[in-house]
Amino acid sequence: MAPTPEQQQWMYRMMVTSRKFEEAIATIYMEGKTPAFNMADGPIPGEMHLSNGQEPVAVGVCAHLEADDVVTATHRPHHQAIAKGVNLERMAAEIFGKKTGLSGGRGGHMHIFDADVNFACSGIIAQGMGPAVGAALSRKMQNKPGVAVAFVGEGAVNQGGWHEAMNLAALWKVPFVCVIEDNAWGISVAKGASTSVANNSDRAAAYGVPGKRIEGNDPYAIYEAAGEAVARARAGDGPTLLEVDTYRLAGHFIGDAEGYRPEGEKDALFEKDPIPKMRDKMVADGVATAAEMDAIENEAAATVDAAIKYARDSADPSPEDALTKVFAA
Amino acid sequence: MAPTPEQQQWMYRMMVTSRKFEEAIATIYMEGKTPAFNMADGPIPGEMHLSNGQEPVAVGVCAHLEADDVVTATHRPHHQAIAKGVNLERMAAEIFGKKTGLSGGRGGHMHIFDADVNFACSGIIAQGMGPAVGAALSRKMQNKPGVAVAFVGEGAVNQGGWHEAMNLAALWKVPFVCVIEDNAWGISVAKGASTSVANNSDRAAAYGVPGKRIEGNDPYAIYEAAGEAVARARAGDGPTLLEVDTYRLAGHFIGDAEGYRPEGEKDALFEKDPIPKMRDKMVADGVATAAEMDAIENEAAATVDAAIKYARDSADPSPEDALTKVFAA
Amino acid sequence: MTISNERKLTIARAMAESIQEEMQVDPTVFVMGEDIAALGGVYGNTRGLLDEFGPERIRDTPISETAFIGAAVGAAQDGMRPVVELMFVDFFGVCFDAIYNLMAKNNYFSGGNVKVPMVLMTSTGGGYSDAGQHSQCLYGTFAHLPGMKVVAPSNAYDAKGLMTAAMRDDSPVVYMYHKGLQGMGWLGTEEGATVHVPDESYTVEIGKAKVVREGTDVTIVSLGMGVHQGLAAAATLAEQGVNAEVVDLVSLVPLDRDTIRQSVAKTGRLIVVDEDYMSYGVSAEVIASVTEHDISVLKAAPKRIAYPDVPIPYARVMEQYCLPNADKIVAAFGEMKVA
Amino acid sequence: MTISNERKLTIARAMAESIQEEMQVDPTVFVMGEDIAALGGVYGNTRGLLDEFGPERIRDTPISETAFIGAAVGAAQDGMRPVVELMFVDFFGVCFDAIYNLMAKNNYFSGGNVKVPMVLMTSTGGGYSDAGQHSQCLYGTFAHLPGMKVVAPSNAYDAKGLMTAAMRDDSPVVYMYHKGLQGMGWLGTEEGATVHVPDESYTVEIGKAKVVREGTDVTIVSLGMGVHQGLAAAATLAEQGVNAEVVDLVSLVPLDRDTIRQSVAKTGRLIVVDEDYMSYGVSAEVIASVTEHDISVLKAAPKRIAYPDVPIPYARVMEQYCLPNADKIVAAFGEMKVA
Ligand SMILES: Cc1ncc(C[n+]2csc(CCOP(=O)(O)OP(=O)(O)O)c2C)c(N)n1
Ligand SMILES: Cc1ncc(C[n+]2csc(CCOP(=O)(O)OP(=O)(O)O)c2C)c(N)n1
Ligand SMILES: [Mg+2]
Ligand SMILES: [Mg+2]
Repeated sequence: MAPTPEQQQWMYRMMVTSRKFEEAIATIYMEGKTPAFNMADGPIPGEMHLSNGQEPVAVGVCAHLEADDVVTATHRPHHQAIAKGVNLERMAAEIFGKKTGLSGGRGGHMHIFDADVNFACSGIIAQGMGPAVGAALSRKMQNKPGVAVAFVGEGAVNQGGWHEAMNLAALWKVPFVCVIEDNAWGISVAKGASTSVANNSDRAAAYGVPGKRIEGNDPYAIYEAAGEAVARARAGDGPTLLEVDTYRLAGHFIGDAEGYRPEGEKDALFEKDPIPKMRDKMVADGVATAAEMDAIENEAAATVDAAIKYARDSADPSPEDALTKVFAA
Repeated sequence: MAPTPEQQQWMYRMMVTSRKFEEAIATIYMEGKTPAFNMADGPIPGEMHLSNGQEPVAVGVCAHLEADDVVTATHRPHHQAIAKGVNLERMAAEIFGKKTGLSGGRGGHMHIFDADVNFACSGIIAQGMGPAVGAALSRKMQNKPGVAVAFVGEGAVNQGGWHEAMNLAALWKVPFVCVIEDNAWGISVAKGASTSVANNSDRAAAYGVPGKRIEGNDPYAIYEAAGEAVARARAGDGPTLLEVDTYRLAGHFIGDAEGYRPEGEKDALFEKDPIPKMRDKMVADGVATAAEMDAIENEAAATVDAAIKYARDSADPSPEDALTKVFAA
Repeated sequence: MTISNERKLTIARAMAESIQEEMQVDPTVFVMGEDIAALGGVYGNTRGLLDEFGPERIRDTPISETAFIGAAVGAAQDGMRPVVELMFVDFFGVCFDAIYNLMAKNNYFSGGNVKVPMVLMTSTGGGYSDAGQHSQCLYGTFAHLPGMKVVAPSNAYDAKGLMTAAMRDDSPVVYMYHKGLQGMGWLGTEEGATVHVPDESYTVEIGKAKVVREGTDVTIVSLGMGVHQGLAAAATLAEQGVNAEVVDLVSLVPLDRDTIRQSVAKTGRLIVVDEDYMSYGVSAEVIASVTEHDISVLKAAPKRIAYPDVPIPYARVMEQYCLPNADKIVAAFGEMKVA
Repeated sequence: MTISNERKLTIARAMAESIQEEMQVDPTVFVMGEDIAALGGVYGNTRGLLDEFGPERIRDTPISETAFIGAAVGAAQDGMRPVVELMFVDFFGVCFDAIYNLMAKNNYFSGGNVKVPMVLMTSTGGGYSDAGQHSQCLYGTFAHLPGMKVVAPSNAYDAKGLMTAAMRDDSPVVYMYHKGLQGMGWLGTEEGATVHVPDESYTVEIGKAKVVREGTDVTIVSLGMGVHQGLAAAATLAEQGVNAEVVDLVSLVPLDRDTIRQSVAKTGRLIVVDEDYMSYGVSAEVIASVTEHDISVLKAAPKRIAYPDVPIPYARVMEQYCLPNADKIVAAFGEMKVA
């Protein structure tokens, strides 16, 4: 099952939006942090985990999802959020810690919540799993449509909560898909130094569910595998485990010196950058002309600019707002 | 690899000792609890989890272990403790909450610790796993002999800590064996209602280690499989996962009405009681005469009687002892 | 006033009845946990529900607390109102992230756009030799961390009303019930916990303490089991001509500091009784809440009777030595010097 | 007395040096945790150790805190002395059982026959907009539960000596270091934390508070980052003619109540500063420890400045509003009425 031309254009648009958004964030993140880099300074303080390089996973999966479907994301959530349709202006404002942010500045970059598109995050490794399985259970119990997808990193698969949630999802046959973004690193620890099997998709056998590994950080292959998994979930046939071979082009967070990477690894990754690859393929396949692709890129850039401007122009929260929204109103 | 006659006699002796010990405990447990059953009353208060029926697992595994090897046990530890060589008098005294108990009455039946034979317990499901893997790591790092065995129930396999520890053990290739006692129930929840695969041994694939299921609660088959696993560990070839089909003849704890059991299940279990079966086989195989088997039984009974007498005759701790041994002396 | 034909229930029955009534009217309520279906809960609080509501809504789980509490969070965020059981509070260590980092914080992290209406019920307390991993209270541990309401009933009336209030609350509520008050046949029970419970559904306000005995000479503040010990001590003190006021906190979060302060302003003396560990817990918070507010009302230094800072021992003599009891409260009053 | 050619170290360097020196003399010491090898620890406290000791003894782990902390318990019981890192204290919820039910209790459960000599080091604190799952202190959470010693250095001298003492202790020690004191290049740091550290190995006693500034008018009690805020406040108060005494708790378990009580007996006034959540935490325990002992010494109701009971917000203006600081301490003193 291949994506239609419209879907390919959407996928490309989302990948470019995500990339440009993160490029903007990365630039602004350094404002106020020079000459002395202090994470606490500047318009965007705190840790910043970029997903550039991993965009194919988000778009390949989310191409199959509606607003009504549920996604739980990780500490590295921008690409997933954008592909899921999270409000970009309000997400940007949240990252800037503004009053107009999705959470009024309470959550920040690791806690992006957009109830309109059923998107949530957690900064604790693997802790999107349980909530996604629970949302899937909720749909099943209420006989409502919708699937839930939990994105996790390959490092998260060694966390106990991951295992528990996989078993629960399989046992209860809920409409759930677990998507592992295998970017080969958990901060500085290589997959081989953390994981006792080569492919986490093999771990699907421990739950009696289908498991598949997708190589090559390829949006088309991801699209296809995710399509099957989502369809299976929608049909009531239970969960699927997908592991996607991908990579992060940046450090674990901005400021990471990446001394743990083998020599040359990063250059090789940039050679394989999935965005120009997809552009070239779409043009070659006649899915869009170069001019159309340029237009998509320009529109994405404009969208990002508008979101950043919205965020910049928005007001700070009042300090005392910190004390509100602890409990439900 | 079959057990030698001496090993068979030892195995039978340990099974009988464990059974008779628990029969004594079960009887004494009810003292002071009639007519109104109150768990807090009598010479043995608190929860009491019996292992009768599961003795083959303990002896089949521990037949391969020395005092120097490490065992972590569960909330249902008596058979494992006895087979591992825990001091029976001091264990009985601990269960009676006496000053002479292994821990001076601080631990009780769910916290049996005997440093002389490297035996430890935890009442938290699956929490023997990490410490056993750590002990195995310690031996590997220090280049000292010894394997570590963690016993868990089949219900424990769905706990996150189990998964994490299996991965760790496999990754670091430590001398470790995980033995799952599959007694089909986790309190009132049947295995099929908790576990998304039929055989937990299949979960070994998730860690790239050998996994084997042993059917029939058969001490000989357990002996053989455990022998291979322990030898593998001693040879430095890493961990093994074993799941043993067994059953508990009693309730989850004394006082459990067992309303969840299907009609007739228990009677069928008693028909299959492994102790008379082993006796018959040993006699039939000419490993021991009926008289020799009687002698083993009588000796086991005497050992148990002595242990219970020791416990009964021992003094209570001083109340203020509660405040000591919080930190190392 | 005791009317002899009034229906008395145990806390276990009162909890089950509350859940039953709410499930009858609210299809989004369901129960999840270990051994809560066929077994009816180890402490009886879901007994009978499986028959009426079936295994989908009365849902036994694997021993996977992180996953099923996390799943409750996800279900709550998706429109359900799960009641989820952590069998013993002592097990919180295997799943506390799902509790304190997700359940408790997602309302805040989302700026209030995502609500997490769920109840986490869990058994507390010792006194029956279940040793150090099955006898703790951990009230202070839960109450210390923001974003979850925390309640602990001392009797069946409050138990039913608090459970109903908790299920209707749009915020997550931790509901801590003491094993020694449940009225289980196989476990000793404090008789005072089994009281009249109305048939119909009602709520008890979360965040409001109750003066369960009025007095003028000393304020005894406690919760759960300690309330009964406080009342017993008050009865003994009354024989000595001392008129003790007993405050049942009912709720730890929100903590009703006003009621405590008013009582101490009246009596001038404060004794806090807590079965949780002494240091960094409930007893200190109650004392600090009074003393930071006004020390001029105090006629004596406040006292606390709490579990010493040791793991809970198994042997009866040691455990009983450590537990709070009425005698210790009476003795503490005796030691209170006039300032 | 500052000698200009004395060597000053950051806390990060001091911790690493302590571990290095101990590993050189004790082959049973090893380090385990996430990103502690090639990366040298996110907060620098194991930097350089991999090169000297190799990947067996400086051991990166999977993201499996329950397993590797549990493994540390097993290794400690087997004769090793593991130093294990929980990268952020906020992650305790995924692994607290291994910490508080195994590490902390096995000495007791075994009647002292099994020792668990290990150090759990973990980073605490916020102030740099890392939001609600990466900025907590949770001092009270750890200190509330029995069986583990809990220390928190405020400067590099204590950091080295406490780490050495912790590694040599036969009991488990939780070592809580504040990110804002570590001296990391990429994170702001409190200058006062970087002090002279002797080359040679030495210990700082666990369980002993330090009077870091003597005074007569008010006692400011704190730990970690708050000590520096207390000192800054004391400097401001001195300009106003107020002479504040500052007590650095250094250790939460054991808690040195004598030093606190003696100080308050002298000054008559108490302000507790704590970056952990306000309720049911350190601030209440310090106040209760004083007031239950003797209220007659108090000239005013004690005050606490602690993190309000809300999850930690991301936005700078909100987070800074919530954090303790010197101005709040000075203001609190101003509000202290004479009793
Ligand atoms: C329970 C827990 N442990 C540790 C961390 C710290 N941490 C944040 S990201 C990360 C690495 C995650 O690796 P992976 O799952 O592969 O995701 P990636 O960062 O590669 O996207 C770690 C260890 C955490 N947030 N939560
Ligand atoms: C983390 C945790 N959750 C729940 C419990 C309560 N509990 C005690 S035994 C038990 C069932 C264990 O089943 P299994 O692992 O199969 O062991 P068995 O009792 O059958 O020997 C449960 C749920 C516990 N002790 N620890
Ligand atoms: Mg990764
Ligand atoms: Mg079982």
